[in-house]
Amino acid sequence: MAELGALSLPLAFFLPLLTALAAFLLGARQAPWLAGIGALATVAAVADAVRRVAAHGPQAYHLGGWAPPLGVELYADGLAALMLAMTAAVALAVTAYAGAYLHGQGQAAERFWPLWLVQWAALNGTFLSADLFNLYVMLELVTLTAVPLVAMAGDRASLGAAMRYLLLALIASLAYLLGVALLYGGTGTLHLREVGELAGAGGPTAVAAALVTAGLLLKAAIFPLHAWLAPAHSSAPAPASAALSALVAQAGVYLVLRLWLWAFPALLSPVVGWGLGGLGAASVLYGSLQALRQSRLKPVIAYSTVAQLGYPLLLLPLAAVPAAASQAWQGAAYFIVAHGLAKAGAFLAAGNVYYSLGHDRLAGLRGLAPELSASVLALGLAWVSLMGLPPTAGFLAKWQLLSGALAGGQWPWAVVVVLGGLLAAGYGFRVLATAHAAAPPGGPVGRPARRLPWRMAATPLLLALAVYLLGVSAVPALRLLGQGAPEALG
Amino acid sequence: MGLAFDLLLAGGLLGLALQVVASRGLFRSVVLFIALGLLMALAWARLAAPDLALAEAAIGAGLTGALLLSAYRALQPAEEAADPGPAALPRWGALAAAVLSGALVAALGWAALGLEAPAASAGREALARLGESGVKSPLTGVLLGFRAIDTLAEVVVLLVAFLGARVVAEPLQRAGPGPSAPGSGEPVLTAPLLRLVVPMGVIVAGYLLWSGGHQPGGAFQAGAVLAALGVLLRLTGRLQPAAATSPAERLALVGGIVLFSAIGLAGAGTASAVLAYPEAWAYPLILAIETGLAVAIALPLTLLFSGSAGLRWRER
Amino acid sequence: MTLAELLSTGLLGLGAAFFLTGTVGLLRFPSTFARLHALTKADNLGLGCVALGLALQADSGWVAAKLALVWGLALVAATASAHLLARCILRERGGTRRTPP
Amino acid sequence: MTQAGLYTLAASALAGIGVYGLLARRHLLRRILAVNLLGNAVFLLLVAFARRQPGYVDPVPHAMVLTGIVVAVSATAFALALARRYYAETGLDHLPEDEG
Repeated sequence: MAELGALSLPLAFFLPLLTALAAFLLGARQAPWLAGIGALATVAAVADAVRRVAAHGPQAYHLGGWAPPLGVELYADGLAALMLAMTAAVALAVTAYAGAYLHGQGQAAERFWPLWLVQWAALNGTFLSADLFNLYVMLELVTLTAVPLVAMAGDRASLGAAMRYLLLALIASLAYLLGVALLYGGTGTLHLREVGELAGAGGPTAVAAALVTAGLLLKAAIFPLHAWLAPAHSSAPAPASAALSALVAQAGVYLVLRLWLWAFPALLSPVVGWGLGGLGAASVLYGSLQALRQSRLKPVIAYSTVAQLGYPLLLLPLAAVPAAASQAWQGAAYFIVAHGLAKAGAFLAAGNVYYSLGHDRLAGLRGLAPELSASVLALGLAWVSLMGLPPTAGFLAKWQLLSGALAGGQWPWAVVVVLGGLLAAGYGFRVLATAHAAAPPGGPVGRPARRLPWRMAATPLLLALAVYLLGVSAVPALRLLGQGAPEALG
Repeated sequence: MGLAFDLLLAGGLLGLALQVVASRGLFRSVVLFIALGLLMALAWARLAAPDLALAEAAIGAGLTGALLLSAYRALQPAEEAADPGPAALPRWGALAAAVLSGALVAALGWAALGLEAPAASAGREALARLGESGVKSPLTGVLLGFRAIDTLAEVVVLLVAFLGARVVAEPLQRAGPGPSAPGSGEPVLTAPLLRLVVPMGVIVAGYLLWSGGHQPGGAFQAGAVLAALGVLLRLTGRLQPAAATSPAERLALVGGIVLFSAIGLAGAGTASAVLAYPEAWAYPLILAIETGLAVAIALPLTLLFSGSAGLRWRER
Repeated sequence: MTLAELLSTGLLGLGAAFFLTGTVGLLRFPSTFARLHALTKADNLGLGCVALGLALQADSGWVAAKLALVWGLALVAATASAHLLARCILRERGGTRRTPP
Repeated sequence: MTQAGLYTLAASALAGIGVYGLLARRHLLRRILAVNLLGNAVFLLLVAFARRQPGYVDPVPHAMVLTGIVVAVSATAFALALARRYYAETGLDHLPEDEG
């Protein structure tokens, strides 16, 4: 009965999976309460896992009782626990929101639930798995659940976006797998940390790392591999958009950090670090500039995702600088959490706008604020965090990144962080100013045509509030992050 | 002599691959790709991987080929197309693509050949501890014992592909291989052939399933054979596309995964961990899981080929 | 070399020759029917020779029986597919006027 | 050159051909074919790695390939379904950015 204690790790994968299977078996009519129960059970398992990591340090679970390299290990350290918790919060919101959003859309609802719940299971698997090949299977599972969600609307734009996304994601998975094949060929193991110990810094390892990283950067939509993201994320139904931006794309960034810090630390020379950081910086600037040029709300938010996915990569050039490492590490990890919550809130609020008006053209949003006060408030609150203003989690994350960059003497990253924040303010205020503008004479163009169910109004607001809570009280989360952090970063 | 054959085979693989990419006609490319799959199976048999050769011939060449051909037909314009088709790549573009892929070949070949085989590996440990897994075939031991989670997740991938295909499904009359040509009766040989092949296929699938415990075979190969039968029955009109998934089909689609998960989770109580089997029961449990998996592999593949939510039987 | 080995080698060589002939026919013959003719006849005979040649080398009767089964199944498959192909071509030529059996 | 080495090189070349097909051809079916070529290259590499040492076949890469084959056929089947629907809605057999 060894290791029964950490049972919540496998349960974080199995519970949403079994809920998905039950939802498929029973059909849509039974699914709402079923999904709700499954979601709560999963949250309970995640809460237990987080509690264990916080109290006892990193938790490992050997599936089948087979220790690596023979078997697959689930491993929760502070970073993984933080990701699981953020995912649980976003997933709970998405589940609650989708129940109302899809109400009355028989077939769409029937198809949404199994896909979404499997996606949650696969995301938890991605954050927990310490096995490179198992990660490949989990990533494919995430991709094959994400693409149908993008295609759900079934129109020209969404089908094209889904097709492009699928082809690129499949190529990305194969590039990753090719790298993994090389790593196994060289080390005889697929276990993440054993690869880190055995792979060394030779040429073949560098080729493998390049392939793996290229695949993951494509999945994370990092510049210049970003073009697929905005059309895909803005075509999906709102709850799916929230999950795609807050969770699916961020899983790619998470894996880039996980692999470079745990599996290829020997390869992380200043040149490589600056290269990856440079790509992140380019994403921040390019995504922000594109967001400024959009004429619809959901594409603005989607391009802001491209921008925000770039920040965590700034950790890589700073990780090897002792004076900067610890702060940059906290900043990058906290950034993923802050962005996930804020972005999910923003997309769900945008979903409310779309639900009420039937469109999301910026020009048509004048005078919207009084009509959809809760949603516009949620959008505004979430945006404060995306800009990086206090007292939000986004501010804290950027502050840590900024201080790390300055302490490490690498001021260009500091410039990028500040500039990215200013640009976010630019594209954010463009939206909010329109919504708060006086309605044009002859009645508000943006008069809501459809009443919003209370659950849809409340969920984005709750997500936005969570970002403030994490901004005001950061100590528990940062202490959690310290569990099992690499020595150089702790 | 042996190496000369391998050289010929490898050359054939690359020649076919080049033709698949460069050939003008799309139909030609598809057919050559199927041929490539068969050569690949031969190469894997040469490399002491008969299980994989079996799976590749059945799934990689056979089922993928059937899916490709039916999609090829669906993508043929009914009459003269208004669509000009994709633009040809400009010469500098083709050159850049060639340089990039050439660089990949060089880097990959150099890295892969430069790797020393490690003295200790997961595979050696798997062989050494095979006895603990409850089966005698190393591959089955890895797939259902040591790395069972991969196998479980992979069957979920197949289910998810089916669910995703439902989201983008076409109307029933266009779905799958499409309607047969008007005014054609059934060929005289079809009925006797099916009477011979279907029972034989079921027997072969059962044999593969059972033999997986100690020699090449197992749930994947058995599932592939059953799926091939499904494709055959769909093409000959015995199985007709249906607009809804029946409760029995739903149960068959998820049953294998539920059984696998249930036995896996029960392992936390009855054995040492999740996805561990109690020692005395390992072999029968693995056989039960494999039976469920064979169905969970065959049915979604058949449905994906059929392009429909469900299937119903029609007597001829 | 025993008689069985000699016979086996001869049969394998003969089978390979049949395959070669069939393939040359496939590549060189002008019409689909002719190609079909070359392929099915020559290859089935070729496979038969190869199967028989290998059966002579087999360790047990089981293996020989399995080889015979392989040949039988390949024959059935070749018959059915050749018929379907020929039928398809006939129909294409004759339009939908009359469907051959 | 050993047998495994030969197939290792063949796998590398096959991967290059697949990537060239992805970059140079734009028809959706051709792109899906190219993805499958790339997949086959990865599988061949793994099978060759499994056979590098004399008298020993590594079952772990074999398990990876078997899993990979099923994942590949799933992804291909879904991709083809999506391509068919895209064609039915738009009449295009390629993505709009590859327009002639």
